[in-house]
Amino acid sequence: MVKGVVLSRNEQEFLLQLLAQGKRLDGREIEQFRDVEIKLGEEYGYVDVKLGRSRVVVRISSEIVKPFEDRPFEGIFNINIELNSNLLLFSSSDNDELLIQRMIEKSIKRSNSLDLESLCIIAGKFCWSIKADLHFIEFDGNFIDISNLAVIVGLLHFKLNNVTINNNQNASGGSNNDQQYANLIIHPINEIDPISLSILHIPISITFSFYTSTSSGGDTGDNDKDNDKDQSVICLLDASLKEEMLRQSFLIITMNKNKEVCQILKNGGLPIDALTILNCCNRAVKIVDELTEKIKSTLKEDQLRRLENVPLDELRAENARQTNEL
Amino acid sequence: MSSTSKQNWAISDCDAHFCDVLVMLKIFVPFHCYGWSSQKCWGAEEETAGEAGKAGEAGEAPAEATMEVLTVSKPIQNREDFDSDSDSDLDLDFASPQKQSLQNSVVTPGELVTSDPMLMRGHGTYSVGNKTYSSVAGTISRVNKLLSVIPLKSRFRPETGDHIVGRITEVGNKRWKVDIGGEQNAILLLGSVNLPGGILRRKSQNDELTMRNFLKEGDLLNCEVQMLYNDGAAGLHTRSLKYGKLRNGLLVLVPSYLIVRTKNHSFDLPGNVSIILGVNGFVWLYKTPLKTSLSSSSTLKNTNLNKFQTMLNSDSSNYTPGSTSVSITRLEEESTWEIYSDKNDPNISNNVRLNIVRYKNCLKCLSHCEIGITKSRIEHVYDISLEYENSGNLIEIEVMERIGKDVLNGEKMRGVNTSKMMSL
Amino acid sequence: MSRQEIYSPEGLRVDGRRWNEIRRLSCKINTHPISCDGSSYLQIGNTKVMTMVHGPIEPKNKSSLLQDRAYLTVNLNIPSFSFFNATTNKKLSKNSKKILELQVSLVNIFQDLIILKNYPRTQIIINTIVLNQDGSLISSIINSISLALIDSGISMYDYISSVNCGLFNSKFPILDLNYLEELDLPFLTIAIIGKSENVSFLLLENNLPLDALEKILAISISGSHRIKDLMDNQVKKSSKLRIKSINEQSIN
Amino acid sequence: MILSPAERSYLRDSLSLETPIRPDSRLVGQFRPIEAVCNFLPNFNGSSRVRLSDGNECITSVKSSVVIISSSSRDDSVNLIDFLFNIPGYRDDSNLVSNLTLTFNKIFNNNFDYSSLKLKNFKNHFFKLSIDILFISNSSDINDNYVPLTLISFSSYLALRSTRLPLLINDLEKDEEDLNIDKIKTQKEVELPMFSDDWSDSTYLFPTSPSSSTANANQRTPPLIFILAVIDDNLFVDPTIEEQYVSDNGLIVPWCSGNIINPIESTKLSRDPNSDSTSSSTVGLNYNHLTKGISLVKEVAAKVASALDNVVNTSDENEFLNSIF
Repeated sequence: MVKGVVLSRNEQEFLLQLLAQGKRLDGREIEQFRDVEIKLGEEYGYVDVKLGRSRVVVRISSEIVKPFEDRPFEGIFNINIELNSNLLLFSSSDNDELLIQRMIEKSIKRSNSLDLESLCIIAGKFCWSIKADLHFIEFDGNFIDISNLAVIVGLLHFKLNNVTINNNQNASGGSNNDQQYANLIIHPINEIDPISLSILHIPISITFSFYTSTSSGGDTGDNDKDNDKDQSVICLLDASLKEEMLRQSFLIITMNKNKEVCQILKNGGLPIDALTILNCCNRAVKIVDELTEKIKSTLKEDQLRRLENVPLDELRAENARQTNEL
Repeated sequence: MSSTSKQNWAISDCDAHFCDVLVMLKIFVPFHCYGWSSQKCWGAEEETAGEAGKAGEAGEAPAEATMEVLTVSKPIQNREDFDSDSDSDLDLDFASPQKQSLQNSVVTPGELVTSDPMLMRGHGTYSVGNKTYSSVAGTISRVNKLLSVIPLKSRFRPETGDHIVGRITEVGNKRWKVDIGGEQNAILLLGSVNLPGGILRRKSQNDELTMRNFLKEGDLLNCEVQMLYNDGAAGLHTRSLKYGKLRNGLLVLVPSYLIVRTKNHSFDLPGNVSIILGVNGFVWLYKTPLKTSLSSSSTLKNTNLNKFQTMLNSDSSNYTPGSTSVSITRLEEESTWEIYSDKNDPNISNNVRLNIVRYKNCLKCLSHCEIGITKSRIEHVYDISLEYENSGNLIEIEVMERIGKDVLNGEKMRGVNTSKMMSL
Repeated sequence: MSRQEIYSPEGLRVDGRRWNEIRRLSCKINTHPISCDGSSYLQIGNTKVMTMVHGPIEPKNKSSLLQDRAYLTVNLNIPSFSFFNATTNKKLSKNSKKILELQVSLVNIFQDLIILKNYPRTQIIINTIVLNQDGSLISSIINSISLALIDSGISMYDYISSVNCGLFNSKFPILDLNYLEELDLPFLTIAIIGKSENVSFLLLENNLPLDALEKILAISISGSHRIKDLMDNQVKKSSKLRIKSINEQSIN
Repeated sequence: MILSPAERSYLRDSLSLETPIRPDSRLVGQFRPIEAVCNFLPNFNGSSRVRLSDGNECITSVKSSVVIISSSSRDDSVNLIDFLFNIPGYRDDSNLVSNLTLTFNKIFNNNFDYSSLKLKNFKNHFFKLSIDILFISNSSDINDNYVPLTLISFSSYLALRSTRLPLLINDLEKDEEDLNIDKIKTQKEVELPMFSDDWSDSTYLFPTSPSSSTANANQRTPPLIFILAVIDDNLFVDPTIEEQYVSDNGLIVPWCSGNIINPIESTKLSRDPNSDSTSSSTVGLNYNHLTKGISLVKEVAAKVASALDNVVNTSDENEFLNSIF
């Protein structure tokens, strides 16, 4: 998994022994999620998420393009991942990037969280193409969860320019008009309020890491047979970088508040009892609830903050009225 | 213009795929499953799975279009067939524990071999606690307390003393890497070969620099496994006059498990052809060399010597190996150069060449029929093959299978004791 | 296809199966004895997959040489003619993300199944070719590789068997989906080690209610066990035939 | 694959004898036996799987679709047969794949009777055949320059031979004159070809005459491509990989319906970087080689074709229900 950082054998064994005793290096409980800190930027769609020391910045952008020929009624959603060059050390080249990308694609695109059809402007001709750029600023484990979280918050936060379709060919109303968009008027944010994306549900990914507590540690080999007997599987939430390096397999569950599982991936590695997997799913429910609440409150705060700056009184359409009438 | 004039559209009706859903096979495996926590148990019905349409196939002979230019046959579902019906008696045999001798029972990966902690666990097994499981599909073999499972098929695993044929793949630092058809390339140290200028002289730095003059990439050689390294790689040596570079013939590859490990692996066959049956399945067929009267010494008959000298002049004119060793005479030096020559004997007669290819086809025939290869069998097949004037006929599958049967039947008739024919 | 047709009120599926029936599974090992060290062909319904295993062999390049174990490579080949609706010009690129992801998963699955430390400094190459697709693609690939590895005589801890299972109307689990069912139903693919309940691989890509997960897992584990039995039978049978023919040679 | 110098010279010597001795002692015009089935892919109009005894294998599928080609442009610009090669281990833009695609497209499109692909009663509607070829090499080491042309050619021949096209069920007496309307779009709406759902009504693209046990010279066949290895004065059909390595040159001779067809090409078969190659690379083809090669192909081609036809004729209708192995 990780190239640049190498753990010494002693360090590895120490960590595993700690885990076997139910303790972790940073003092967390086995099933404790690190604190999530979500910062929303001034611009719509700019999100900065911190999870412990891991930090990801997501920026959502949009443009108008021609939809794919085989899907004329749908918009486009793309994810672009930038691994900061000094963080490349922490990822084993393409595989991680690929994993994150596919993960986000599955949990947001395939689960219909982002309603692509709502991005369609004129069927077969114009649609919005939404692009999410991910930047990893600092990395201390749990790539997947944090990036997934950041993207979905970004999408919730992001707003699209209002577009009107002008059937009159001569129109030259909007400021962004050029030849290609001849009959579309894209309204700048300050003219007409932008519209939020239609997000149907909020998928949250939770990654579980698995370890076996056989004394020797390192060797993954000989323990397939007797999971149920001699050895117990330790199941860890929100692994840090060092813990991630040592894990023997992992399970990524994406769920939303409605107790709908959007995606599960267990990608080989140490085999895990099916019951354990079910337990993990049930445990994830609680965390998903918490995180969803957190996201919602953060967004609400942001909205309120933005409203503060708007001179609401002046925007009122109705005439001022004296309140205490005679 | 062409862009508008050429249009594709998919007309589903014209496609041929309408048949796929409807003809889906309707033989299914009935089973039932009772909830999560209760013990899973399957319906008692025996499954009918795996019926290839065999009733037709097995009975009728494959449609053959025999002609001398090209034979086309249908793939025959032979031996390892898909299905169960005809073999059900066989299954019963193996299912009854009384008949289940250790030698004949087949274990598959994950199957419990023994829970006796006293037995030592060899290849093809792994253990969890006291229990030993098989890690391959194969037969159990027990030698004293060593229990191992021998896979039915695997790549060549070298053992010390194996006489093998290999091909140089890499010239490295004081060593050659040799492809022997095994899991890893074998290693031939510069110190384990005879160099020109006396068998036991020290290897000079000059030798190191000119290793390619002795053996280079692609060269075939005939050698013996001297030792096995920890990681399973083989160390080779050619420190005998019977080993060395191969000439005057061609290589045949057969599966290594068909070669029976015997005392001797190089033979002279009828028809002035010799064979080296490498244990690794690399077989070298070549013209039987002229016998010299002093077979073991490095001196050669004068008549031969002249020939070699002329042969070697082109190769080694600008190189004097072991130039420091004064005591060795010129004669001995030159004679051992012969080991590393690339030149074939110029006088290989057509007859010998024809015999060599005939033997090659005989070997291919044995390997096709998966019959263990021994000297006597090769000769036997050769005899049978003589009824085909053109040995090119031997490449036909039908012919090969017929000959294979003949060989086995012939042995039965003659009662040849070939008890350990197979290495399996 | 309307949703109703997938599972009729009488409990029959498009192709006449009941909910818990897998399609006809036929498999064969040692299909390419000359070309490679281990090979298999597996067919479940109309999904046909063949696998060839090369190795363990000397690594082709130095970067795939590991000192303590074998280097595992999986190449997945899904030619255009294998697609269910083989439209003529559609070709799944060899480097499409889906295939790359699957290849990574397959390597991960088999890395822990094969006893790689028995083969230091070598490489094992698995080539899988999908000849026809009709659902259960990933599970067929896993099953086929499992068989080919056994055929090649490479040590592994146990069988791995895989099956997929879908959910109809958020209530009824349906085992071993074909292509049409896969289009319409949420389903998961699972791979089980041997006869245990240990899950090596689990993949779910559609929305599925959490409550249903337990049921589906239970059924798919049972299904995997069934498939393991079928494969094991086949391996045993062909091994016995082989031994029989060897014995015939040496008895006399 | 590398040969040692001794092996190489032994092989060359054997092959350049007056009566050459091939390494498997085949005759000059003898092919290695193959195993073949056709029509085993249910979703396709035609398919074949051919396996050589050395383990190489080739699977070919033919899929038809309908295209409209205006009569004026079809002669030069449009290929009605499209080859797509899939060779595991090779990229699609690699030399081998693009060379093969080029060769096959050229030979097939130049020599194919397009009238057989035309939809009856439609002026501008044609079947377009997409031919997918999957070649499975027997070696994990795919850097060989071995050109398995013979095998691929057999496979594509068989696939085309077994190709069936659905029966057209439009009754089209009515509007022959409308076909000349320039606007193709409207035309498309006017008359859409309709096909019978019943696969048993389909017809073979290359109908076989019932008395085809011996090669009927006038019978229409798909092209076959032969590759000949040239060693000294000798030419060999179906060269093995070793023979290709020691060859001076190679000759590609296509054949169709009883005749040698264009283009006959020379090709280099031995690309062994380790050969010192002062001798072998400078040898060209001479007139004798050409005449010898052509007469050799003439001699064997009809027999090969009828051997392959036999597979089609004896193929089981329900073959695909069985396993392909």
